[in-house]
Amino acid sequence: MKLVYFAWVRERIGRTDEEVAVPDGIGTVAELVRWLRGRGEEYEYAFENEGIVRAAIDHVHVKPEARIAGAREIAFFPPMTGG
Amino acid sequence: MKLVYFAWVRERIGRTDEEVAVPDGIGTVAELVRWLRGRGEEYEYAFENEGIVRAAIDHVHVKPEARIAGAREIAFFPPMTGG
Amino acid sequence: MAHTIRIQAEPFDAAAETAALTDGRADIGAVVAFTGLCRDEDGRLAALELEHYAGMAEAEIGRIAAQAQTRWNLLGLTIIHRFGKIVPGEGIVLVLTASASRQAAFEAASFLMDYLKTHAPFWKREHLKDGLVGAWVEAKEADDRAAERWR
Amino acid sequence: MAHTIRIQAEPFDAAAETAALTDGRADIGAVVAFTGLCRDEDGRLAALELEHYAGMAEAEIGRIAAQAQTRWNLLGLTIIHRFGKIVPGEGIVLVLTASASRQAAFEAASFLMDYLKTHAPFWKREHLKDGLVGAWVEAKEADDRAAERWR
Repeated sequence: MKLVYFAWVRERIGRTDEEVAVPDGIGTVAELVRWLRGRGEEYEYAFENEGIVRAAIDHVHVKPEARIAGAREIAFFPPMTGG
Repeated sequence: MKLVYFAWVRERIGRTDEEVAVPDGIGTVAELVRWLRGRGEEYEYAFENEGIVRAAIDHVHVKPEARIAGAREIAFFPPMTGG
Repeated sequence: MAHTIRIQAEPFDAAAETAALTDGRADIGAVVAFTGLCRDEDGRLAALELEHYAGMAEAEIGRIAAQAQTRWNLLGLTIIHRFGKIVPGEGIVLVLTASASRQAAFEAASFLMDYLKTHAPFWKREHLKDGLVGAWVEAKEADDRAAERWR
Repeated sequence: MAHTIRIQAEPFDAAAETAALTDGRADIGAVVAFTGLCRDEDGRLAALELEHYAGMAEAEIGRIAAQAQTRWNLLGLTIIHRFGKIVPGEGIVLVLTASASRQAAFEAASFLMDYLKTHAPFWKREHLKDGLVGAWVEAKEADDRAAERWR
Protein backbone atom coordinates (compact mmCIF):
# COMPACT_ATOMS: atom_id res chain seq x y z
CA MET A 1 0.00 0.00 0.00
CA LYS A 2 1.31 3.43 -0.93
CA LEU A 3 1.22 6.24 1.62
CA VAL A 4 1.69 9.89 0.56
CA TYR A 5 2.22 12.93 2.78
CA PHE A 6 1.75 16.66 2.23
CA ALA A 7 2.74 20.01 3.75
CA TRP A 8 3.84 19.82 7.41
CA VAL A 9 2.82 16.17 7.68
CA ARG A 10 5.36 15.47 4.90
CA GLU A 11 7.97 17.64 6.62
CA ARG A 12 7.53 16.01 10.01
CA ILE A 13 7.70 12.47 8.62
CA GLY A 14 10.59 13.49 6.38
CA ARG A 15 9.39 11.87 3.17
CA THR A 16 6.85 12.48 0.42
CA ASP A 17 5.69 8.87 0.09
CA GLU A 18 6.47 5.27 0.95
CA GLU A 19 5.31 1.72 0.35
CA VAL A 20 4.23 -0.06 3.52
CA ALA A 21 3.15 -3.60 4.24
CA VAL A 22 0.25 -3.07 6.62
CA PRO A 23 -0.13 -5.97 9.09
CA ASP A 24 -3.35 -7.95 9.31
CA GLY A 25 -5.80 -6.52 11.81
CA ILE A 26 -5.39 -2.90 10.69
CA GLY A 27 -8.85 -2.26 9.28
CA THR A 28 -9.47 1.50 9.35
CA VAL A 29 -7.65 4.78 8.74
CA ALA A 30 -7.62 5.42 12.51
CA GLU A 31 -5.98 2.02 13.10
CA LEU A 32 -3.45 2.74 10.37
CA VAL A 33 -2.55 6.05 12.06
CA ARG A 34 -2.12 4.27 15.42
CA TRP A 35 0.18 1.72 13.77
CA LEU A 36 2.19 4.47 12.01
CA ARG A 37 2.68 6.34 15.31
CA GLY A 38 4.39 3.25 16.69
CA ARG A 39 6.93 3.26 13.85
CA GLY A 40 9.06 6.16 15.14
CA GLU A 41 9.08 9.62 16.66
CA GLU A 42 8.75 11.36 13.26
CA TYR A 43 5.34 9.65 12.84
CA GLU A 44 4.48 10.34 16.48
CA TYR A 45 5.25 14.04 15.83
CA ALA A 46 3.23 14.20 12.56
CA PHE A 47 0.12 12.66 14.14
CA GLU A 48 0.53 14.12 17.66
CA ASN A 49 -2.74 16.04 17.70
CA GLU A 50 -5.58 13.56 17.24
CA GLY A 51 -8.09 14.67 14.66
CA ILE A 52 -5.99 17.37 13.00
CA VAL A 53 -4.42 15.36 10.18
CA ARG A 54 -6.84 14.58 7.33
CA ALA A 55 -6.83 11.48 5.14
CA ALA A 56 -7.82 10.56 1.61
CA ILE A 57 -8.12 7.09 0.10
CA ASP A 58 -7.50 6.96 -3.64
CA HIS A 59 -8.07 10.75 -3.99
CA VAL A 60 -11.29 10.88 -1.94
CA HIS A 61 -11.54 12.54 1.50
CA VAL A 62 -12.36 9.95 4.19
CA LYS A 63 -13.08 9.90 7.91
CA PRO A 64 -10.90 8.05 10.45
CA GLU A 65 -13.39 5.17 10.58
CA ALA A 66 -13.11 4.53 6.81
CA ARG A 67 -12.00 0.98 5.86
CA ILE A 68 -8.64 0.76 4.11
CA ALA A 69 -9.12 -2.64 2.46
CA GLY A 70 -8.49 -2.40 -1.29
CA ALA A 71 -6.89 1.06 -1.09
CA ARG A 72 -4.08 1.72 -3.55
CA GLU A 73 -2.97 5.09 -2.13
CA ILE A 74 -3.68 6.64 1.24
CA ALA A 75 -2.76 10.31 1.77
CA PHE A 76 -2.27 12.22 5.01
CA PHE A 77 -2.23 16.01 5.13
CA PRO A 78 -3.14 19.08 7.25
CA PRO A 79 -6.46 20.90 6.79
CA MET A 80 -6.53 22.41 3.31
CA THR A 81 -5.69 26.08 2.75
CA GLY A 82 -6.35 26.50 -0.97
CA GLY A 83 -8.50 29.03 -2.75
CA MET B 1 -41.75 73.49 -11.27
CA LYS B 2 -40.34 71.09 -13.84
CA LEU B 3 -41.90 67.67 -14.29
CA VAL B 4 -40.09 64.89 -16.17
CA TYR B 5 -41.44 61.54 -17.33
CA PHE B 6 -39.80 58.27 -18.30
CA ALA B 7 -40.57 55.00 -20.11
CA TRP B 8 -44.28 54.20 -20.42
CA VAL B 9 -45.27 57.11 -18.19
CA ARG B 10 -43.58 59.39 -20.75
CA GLU B 11 -45.29 57.55 -23.63
CA ARG B 12 -48.74 57.74 -22.09
CA ILE B 13 -48.46 61.42 -21.25
CA GLY B 14 -46.89 62.11 -24.65
CA ARG B 15 -44.03 64.32 -23.52
CA THR B 16 -40.64 64.04 -21.85
CA ASP B 17 -41.00 67.06 -19.58
CA GLU B 18 -42.99 70.21 -18.91
CA GLU B 19 -43.05 73.27 -16.71
CA VAL B 20 -46.17 73.48 -14.54
CA ALA B 21 -47.50 76.10 -12.17
CA VAL B 22 -48.76 74.02 -9.30
CA PRO B 23 -51.69 75.65 -7.51
CA ASP B 24 -51.52 76.48 -3.82
CA GLY B 25 -52.81 73.68 -1.64
CA ILE B 26 -50.91 70.92 -3.47
CA GLY B 27 -48.52 69.89 -0.73
CA THR B 28 -47.42 66.33 -1.47
CA VAL B 29 -46.48 64.09 -4.38
CA ALA B 30 -49.79 62.22 -3.99
CA GLU B 31 -51.69 65.53 -4.23
CA LEU B 32 -49.65 66.51 -7.27
CA VAL B 33 -50.56 63.20 -8.96
CA ARG B 34 -54.25 63.76 -8.17
CA TRP B 35 -54.06 67.25 -9.68
CA LEU B 36 -52.23 65.95 -12.79
CA ARG B 37 -54.91 63.26 -13.32
CA GLY B 38 -57.45 66.03 -13.59
CA ARG B 39 -55.55 67.66 -16.43
CA GLY B 40 -56.54 65.23 -19.18
CA GLU B 41 -57.00 61.63 -20.16
CA GLU B 42 -53.30 61.14 -21.03
CA TYR B 43 -52.47 61.88 -17.37
CA GLU B 44 -55.40 59.77 -16.19
CA TYR B 45 -54.00 56.89 -18.29
CA ALA B 46 -50.41 57.32 -17.06
CA PHE B 47 -51.43 57.28 -13.39
CA GLU B 48 -54.38 54.88 -13.69
CA ASN B 49 -53.01 52.25 -11.35
CA GLU B 50 -52.48 53.83 -7.94
CA GLY B 51 -49.15 53.03 -6.41
CA ILE B 52 -47.44 51.76 -9.59
CA VAL B 53 -45.82 54.97 -10.80
CA ARG B 54 -42.75 56.01 -8.78
CA ALA B 55 -41.58 59.54 -8.09
CA ALA B 56 -38.30 61.32 -7.46
CA ILE B 57 -37.73 64.86 -6.23
CA ASP B 58 -34.48 66.43 -7.39
CA HIS B 59 -33.00 63.00 -8.24
CA VAL B 60 -33.99 61.30 -4.98
CA HIS B 61 -36.66 58.56 -4.74
CA VAL B 62 -39.59 59.72 -2.61
CA LYS B 63 -42.86 58.29 -1.29
CA PRO B 64 -46.31 59.67 -2.23
CA GLU B 65 -46.51 61.52 1.08
CA ALA B 66 -43.28 63.47 0.40
CA ARG B 67 -43.64 67.30 0.46
CA ILE B 68 -42.99 69.01 -2.85
CA ALA B 69 -42.25 72.50 -1.49
CA GLY B 70 -38.91 73.76 -2.82
CA ALA B 71 -38.61 71.05 -5.46
CA ARG B 72 -36.94 72.05 -8.71
CA GLU B 73 -37.62 68.84 -10.65
CA ILE B 74 -40.13 66.08 -9.98
CA ALA B 75 -39.88 62.88 -12.01
CA PHE B 76 -42.48 60.17 -12.58
CA PHE B 77 -41.58 56.73 -13.91
CA PRO B 78 -42.46 53.02 -13.78
CA PRO B 79 -40.65 50.62 -11.43
CA MET B 80 -37.01 50.44 -12.50
CA THR B 81 -35.72 47.58 -14.63
CA GLY B 82 -32.01 48.31 -14.78
CA GLY B 83 -29.08 46.09 -13.98
CA MET C 1 -11.80 54.72 -0.90
CA ALA C 2 -12.27 56.03 -4.41
CA HIS C 3 -14.93 54.44 -6.54
CA THR C 4 -15.59 54.61 -10.27
CA ILE C 5 -19.15 55.10 -11.51
CA ARG C 6 -19.92 55.54 -15.17
CA ILE C 7 -23.17 55.73 -17.14
CA GLN C 8 -22.35 55.28 -20.79
CA ALA C 9 -23.69 54.15 -24.17
CA GLU C 10 -20.42 52.45 -25.17
CA PRO C 11 -19.53 48.85 -24.35
CA PHE C 12 -17.23 48.33 -21.38
CA ASP C 13 -14.05 46.29 -21.03
CA ALA C 14 -14.23 44.25 -17.82
CA ALA C 15 -10.56 43.27 -18.02
CA ALA C 16 -9.35 46.87 -18.36
CA GLU C 17 -11.63 47.98 -15.50
CA THR C 18 -10.34 45.18 -13.29
CA ALA C 19 -6.74 46.09 -14.10
CA ALA C 20 -7.46 49.74 -13.23
CA LEU C 21 -8.79 48.59 -9.86
CA THR C 22 -6.03 46.14 -8.94
CA ASP C 23 -2.79 46.98 -10.78
CA GLY C 24 0.11 47.92 -8.56
CA ARG C 25 -1.70 46.86 -5.38
CA ALA C 26 -0.84 43.99 -3.07
CA ASP C 27 -3.49 44.48 -0.38
CA ILE C 28 -6.43 43.06 -2.35
CA GLY C 29 -7.25 39.41 -1.65
CA ALA C 30 -10.48 39.05 -3.60
CA VAL C 31 -12.09 40.61 -6.65
CA VAL C 32 -15.63 39.83 -7.75
CA ALA C 33 -16.63 40.93 -11.24
CA PHE C 34 -20.31 40.71 -12.10
CA THR C 35 -21.36 41.21 -15.70
CA GLY C 36 -25.03 41.42 -16.66
CA LEU C 37 -25.55 40.49 -20.30
CA CYS C 38 -28.32 40.98 -22.83
CA ARG C 39 -29.96 37.62 -23.64
CA ASP C 40 -31.73 36.91 -26.93
CA GLU C 41 -34.74 35.28 -25.18
CA ASP C 42 -34.61 32.11 -27.28
CA GLY C 43 -33.90 34.07 -30.45
CA ARG C 44 -36.91 36.37 -30.09
CA LEU C 45 -34.94 39.50 -29.19
CA ALA C 46 -33.02 41.77 -31.58
CA ALA C 47 -31.96 44.27 -28.91
CA LEU C 48 -32.77 45.81 -25.56
CA GLU C 49 -33.17 49.57 -25.43
CA LEU C 50 -32.33 51.11 -22.09
CA GLU C 51 -33.82 54.47 -21.23
CA HIS C 52 -32.35 56.23 -18.22
CA TYR C 53 -32.81 59.34 -16.12
CA ALA C 54 -29.54 61.22 -16.69
CA GLY C 55 -28.37 62.97 -13.56
CA MET C 56 -30.43 60.86 -11.21
CA ALA C 57 -28.80 57.64 -12.48
CA GLU C 58 -25.36 58.89 -11.42
CA ALA C 59 -26.68 60.28 -8.13
CA GLU C 60 -28.63 57.14 -7.19
CA ILE C 61 -25.81 54.74 -8.10
CA GLY C 62 -23.47 56.97 -6.07
CA ARG C 63 -25.77 56.57 -3.05
CA ILE C 64 -25.96 52.80 -3.54
CA ALA C 65 -22.15 52.64 -3.81
CA ALA C 66 -21.78 54.72 -0.64
CA GLN C 67 -24.08 52.30 1.21
CA ALA C 68 -21.96 49.35 0.07
CA GLN C 69 -18.81 51.08 1.28
CA THR C 70 -20.41 51.66 4.69
CA ARG C 71 -21.49 48.03 5.04
CA TRP C 72 -18.40 46.23 3.73
CA ASN C 73 -14.70 46.83 3.98
CA LEU C 74 -13.99 47.46 0.31
CA LEU C 75 -10.64 48.33 -1.25
CA GLY C 76 -12.11 49.15 -4.66
CA LEU C 77 -15.48 49.53 -6.34
CA THR C 78 -16.45 50.09 -9.98
CA ILE C 79 -19.97 50.32 -11.40
CA ILE C 80 -20.61 50.84 -15.11
CA HIS C 81 -24.19 50.88 -16.44
CA ARG C 82 -24.95 51.25 -20.11
CA PHE C 83 -27.93 52.91 -21.78
CA GLY C 84 -29.19 52.94 -25.37
CA LYS C 85 -29.49 49.90 -27.64
CA ILE C 86 -27.70 46.77 -26.56
CA VAL C 87 -27.68 43.60 -28.64
CA PRO C 88 -27.79 40.03 -27.30
CA GLY C 89 -24.43 38.87 -25.96
CA GLU C 90 -23.31 42.39 -25.02
CA GLY C 91 -22.78 43.56 -21.46
CA ILE C 92 -25.35 45.86 -19.84
CA VAL C 93 -23.87 46.35 -16.40
CA LEU C 94 -20.50 45.73 -14.75
CA VAL C 95 -19.94 45.66 -10.99
CA LEU C 96 -16.46 45.15 -9.58
CA THR C 97 -15.76 44.81 -5.87
CA ALA C 98 -12.30 44.39 -4.33
CA SER C 99 -11.63 43.50 -0.71
CA ALA C 100 -9.15 41.75 1.55
CA SER C 101 -11.69 38.93 2.00
CA ARG C 102 -13.89 37.02 -0.41
CA GLN C 103 -17.04 37.27 1.72
CA ALA C 104 -17.06 41.09 1.59
CA ALA C 105 -16.41 41.15 -2.16
CA PHE C 106 -19.20 38.61 -2.87
CA GLU C 107 -21.77 40.20 -0.59
CA ALA C 108 -21.10 43.76 -1.73
CA ALA C 109 -21.37 42.80 -5.42
CA SER C 110 -24.60 40.90 -4.80
CA PHE C 111 -26.04 43.81 -2.78
CA LEU C 112 -25.05 46.31 -5.48
CA MET C 113 -26.76 44.27 -8.21
CA ASP C 114 -29.95 43.84 -6.17
CA TYR C 115 -30.07 47.60 -5.58
CA LEU C 116 -29.20 48.56 -9.14
CA LYS C 117 -32.08 46.34 -10.36
CA THR C 118 -34.63 47.96 -8.11
CA HIS C 119 -33.35 51.52 -7.46
CA ALA C 120 -31.27 52.73 -10.41
CA PRO C 121 -33.48 54.73 -12.83
CA PHE C 122 -33.17 52.60 -15.97
CA TRP C 123 -35.99 51.08 -18.00
CA LYS C 124 -35.63 48.31 -20.54
CA ARG C 125 -37.68 47.92 -23.69
CA GLU C 126 -37.52 44.97 -26.05
CA HIS C 127 -36.87 45.30 -29.77
CA LEU C 128 -37.96 42.09 -31.46
CA LYS C 129 -36.38 40.21 -34.37
CA ASP C 130 -39.49 40.75 -36.51
CA GLY C 131 -38.83 44.52 -36.41
CA LEU C 132 -41.53 45.32 -33.85
CA VAL C 133 -40.84 47.37 -30.78
CA GLY C 134 -41.93 45.13 -27.96
CA ALA C 135 -43.11 45.84 -24.46
CA TRP C 136 -41.33 47.58 -21.64
CA VAL C 137 -39.76 44.92 -19.45
CA GLU C 138 -41.82 44.55 -16.28
CA ALA C 139 -40.20 44.87 -12.89
CA LYS C 140 -40.01 41.53 -11.09
CA GLU C 141 -41.30 41.01 -7.60
CA ALA C 142 -38.38 38.62 -7.09
CA ASP C 143 -36.01 41.56 -7.56
CA ASP C 144 -37.83 43.56 -4.89
CA ARG C 145 -37.58 40.61 -2.51
CA ALA C 146 -33.86 40.26 -3.33
CA ALA C 147 -33.30 43.92 -2.41
CA GLU C 148 -35.41 43.56 0.76
CA ARG C 149 -33.08 40.95 2.24
CA TRP C 150 -30.33 43.56 2.75
CA ARG C 151 -32.45 45.70 5.10
CA MET D 1 -22.91 21.47 -19.46
CA ALA D 2 -19.17 21.37 -20.10
CA HIS D 3 -16.93 22.80 -17.47
CA THR D 4 -13.25 23.77 -17.53
CA ILE D 5 -11.01 22.78 -14.63
CA ARG D 6 -7.30 23.44 -14.69
CA ILE D 7 -4.57 23.07 -12.08
CA GLN D 8 -1.52 24.94 -13.30
CA ALA D 9 1.66 26.77 -12.25
CA GLU D 10 1.21 29.53 -14.85
CA PRO D 11 -0.77 32.74 -14.29
CA PHE D 12 -4.29 32.80 -15.73
CA ASP D 13 -6.03 35.38 -17.90
CA ALA D 14 -9.49 36.05 -16.49
CA ALA D 15 -10.58 38.00 -19.58
CA ALA D 16 -9.59 35.22 -22.00
CA GLU D 17 -11.30 32.61 -19.80
CA THR D 18 -14.47 34.72 -19.63
CA ALA D 19 -14.45 35.16 -23.42
CA ALA D 20 -14.06 31.39 -23.86
CA LEU D 21 -17.13 30.90 -21.68
CA THR D 22 -19.39 33.53 -23.21
CA ASP D 23 -18.33 34.31 -26.81
CA GLY D 24 -20.91 33.49 -29.44
CA ARG D 25 -23.63 32.83 -26.86
CA ALA D 26 -26.79 34.85 -26.28
CA ASP D 27 -28.42 32.76 -23.54
CA ILE D 28 -26.19 33.90 -20.68
CA GLY D 29 -27.61 36.72 -18.54
CA ALA D 30 -25.04 36.84 -15.76
CA VAL D 31 -21.36 36.04 -15.33
CA VAL D 32 -19.61 36.15 -11.97
CA ALA D 33 -15.81 36.10 -12.03
CA PHE D 34 -14.08 35.59 -8.69
CA THR D 35 -10.33 36.11 -8.50
CA GLY D 36 -8.40 35.24 -5.34
CA LEU D 37 -5.16 37.19 -5.16
CA CYS D 38 -1.93 36.88 -3.20
CA ARG D 39 -1.65 39.72 -0.65
CA ASP D 40 1.67 41.01 0.67
CA GLU D 41 0.41 41.04 4.31
CA ASP D 42 1.46 44.65 4.93
CA GLY D 43 4.73 44.20 3.07
CA ARG D 44 5.83 41.17 5.11
CA LEU D 45 5.32 38.59 2.36
CA ALA D 46 7.64 37.91 -0.60
CA ALA D 47 5.57 35.04 -2.00
CA LEU D 48 3.13 32.26 -1.22
CA GLU D 49 4.15 28.73 -2.12
CA LEU D 50 1.25 26.42 -2.87
CA GLU D 51 1.78 22.69 -2.51
CA HIS D 52 -0.92 20.47 -3.96
CA TYR D 53 -1.87 16.82 -4.26
CA ALA D 54 -1.73 16.24 -8.02
CA GLY D 55 -4.44 13.89 -9.20
CA MET D 56 -6.63 14.41 -6.15
CA ALA D 57 -6.79 18.19 -6.76
CA GLU D 58 -8.35 17.65 -10.21
CA ALA D 59 -10.65 14.90 -8.89
CA GLU D 60 -11.85 16.86 -5.85
CA ILE D 61 -12.43 20.10 -7.78
CA GLY D 62 -14.34 18.03 -10.37
CA ARG D 63 -16.60 16.70 -7.61
CA ILE D 64 -17.14 20.22 -6.21
CA ALA D 65 -17.97 21.50 -9.72
CA ALA D 66 -20.43 18.64 -10.25
CA GLN D 67 -22.16 19.54 -6.96
CA ALA D 68 -22.51 23.16 -8.10
CA GLN D 69 -23.99 22.04 -11.41
CA THR D 70 -26.54 19.91 -9.55
CA ARG D 71 -27.57 22.75 -7.24
CA TRP D 72 -27.69 25.67 -9.69
CA ASN D 73 -28.75 26.07 -13.27
CA LEU D 74 -25.39 26.96 -14.77
CA LEU D 75 -24.63 27.64 -18.42
CA GLY D 76 -20.87 27.69 -17.92
CA LEU D 77 -18.30 27.00 -15.22
CA THR D 78 -14.53 27.50 -15.13
CA ILE D 79 -12.20 26.82 -12.21
CA ILE D 80 -8.47 27.46 -12.42
CA HIS D 81 -6.25 26.89 -9.36
CA ARG D 82 -2.53 27.62 -9.41
CA PHE D 83 0.26 25.91 -7.50
CA GLY D 84 3.92 26.78 -6.95
CA LYS D 85 5.28 30.20 -6.02
CA ILE D 86 2.91 33.13 -6.39
CA VAL D 87 3.97 36.71 -5.66
CA PRO D 88 1.78 39.42 -4.10
CA GLY D 89 -0.69 40.89 -6.59
CA GLU D 90 -0.90 37.73 -8.67
CA GLY D 91 -4.01 35.60 -8.96
CA ILE D 92 -4.16 32.26 -7.12
CA VAL D 93 -7.60 31.04 -8.08
CA LEU D 94 -10.22 31.95 -10.69
CA VAL D 95 -13.86 30.87 -10.56
CA LEU D 96 -16.25 31.80 -13.36
CA THR D 97 -19.94 31.00 -13.27
CA ALA D 98 -22.41 31.79 -16.04
CA SER D 99 -26.18 31.53 -15.73
CA ALA D 100 -29.41 32.98 -17.05
CA SER D 101 -29.91 34.67 -13.65
CA ARG D 102 -27.60 36.61 -11.36
CA GLN D 103 -28.62 34.79 -8.17
CA ALA D 104 -27.49 31.40 -9.51
CA ALA D 105 -24.19 32.82 -10.75
CA PHE D 106 -23.46 34.58 -7.43
CA GLU D 107 -24.44 31.67 -5.22
CA ALA D 108 -22.59 29.04 -7.26
CA ALA D 109 -19.38 31.12 -7.31
CA SER D 110 -19.60 31.73 -3.57
CA PHE D 111 -20.27 28.02 -2.90
CA LEU D 112 -17.36 26.98 -5.12
CA MET D 113 -14.94 29.28 -3.31
CA ASP D 114 -16.08 28.09 0.14
CA TYR D 115 -15.56 24.48 -0.95
CA LEU D 116 -12.25 25.09 -2.70
CA LYS D 117 -10.95 26.71 0.52
CA THR D 118 -11.88 23.76 2.70
CA HIS D 119 -11.87 20.70 0.41
CA ALA D 120 -9.38 21.20 -2.44
CA PRO D 121 -6.00 19.65 -1.49
CA PHE D 122 -3.76 22.73 -1.57
CA TRP D 123 -1.54 24.03 1.21
CA LYS D 124 -0.05 27.51 1.41
CA ARG D 125 3.31 28.36 2.91
CA GLU D 126 4.63 31.89 3.38
CA HIS D 127 7.98 33.06 2.04
CA LEU D 128 8.95 36.23 3.88
CA LYS D 129 10.69 39.34 2.58
CA ASP D 130 13.66 38.74 4.91
CA GLY D 131 14.43 35.51 3.02
CA LEU D 132 13.02 33.17 5.65
CA VAL D 133 10.55 30.45 4.83
CA GLY D 134 7.64 31.21 7.09
CA ALA D 135 4.95 29.02 8.54
CA TRP D 136 2.32 26.98 6.76
CA VAL D 137 -0.86 29.03 6.59
CA GLU D 138 -3.33 27.72 9.15
CA ALA D 139 -6.82 26.69 8.11
CA LYS D 140 -9.44 29.12 9.40
CA GLU D 141 -12.45 28.01 11.36
CA ALA D 142 -14.37 30.76 9.58
CA ASP D 143 -13.77 28.93 6.28
CA ASP D 144 -15.18 25.71 7.72
CA ARG D 145 -18.25 27.60 8.90
CA ALA D 146 -18.60 29.23 5.47
CA ALA D 147 -18.60 25.79 3.83
CA GLU D 148 -21.05 24.44 6.44
CA ARG D 149 -23.75 26.91 5.44
CA TRP D 150 -24.26 25.15 2.08
CA ARG D 151 -25.29 21.83 3.71
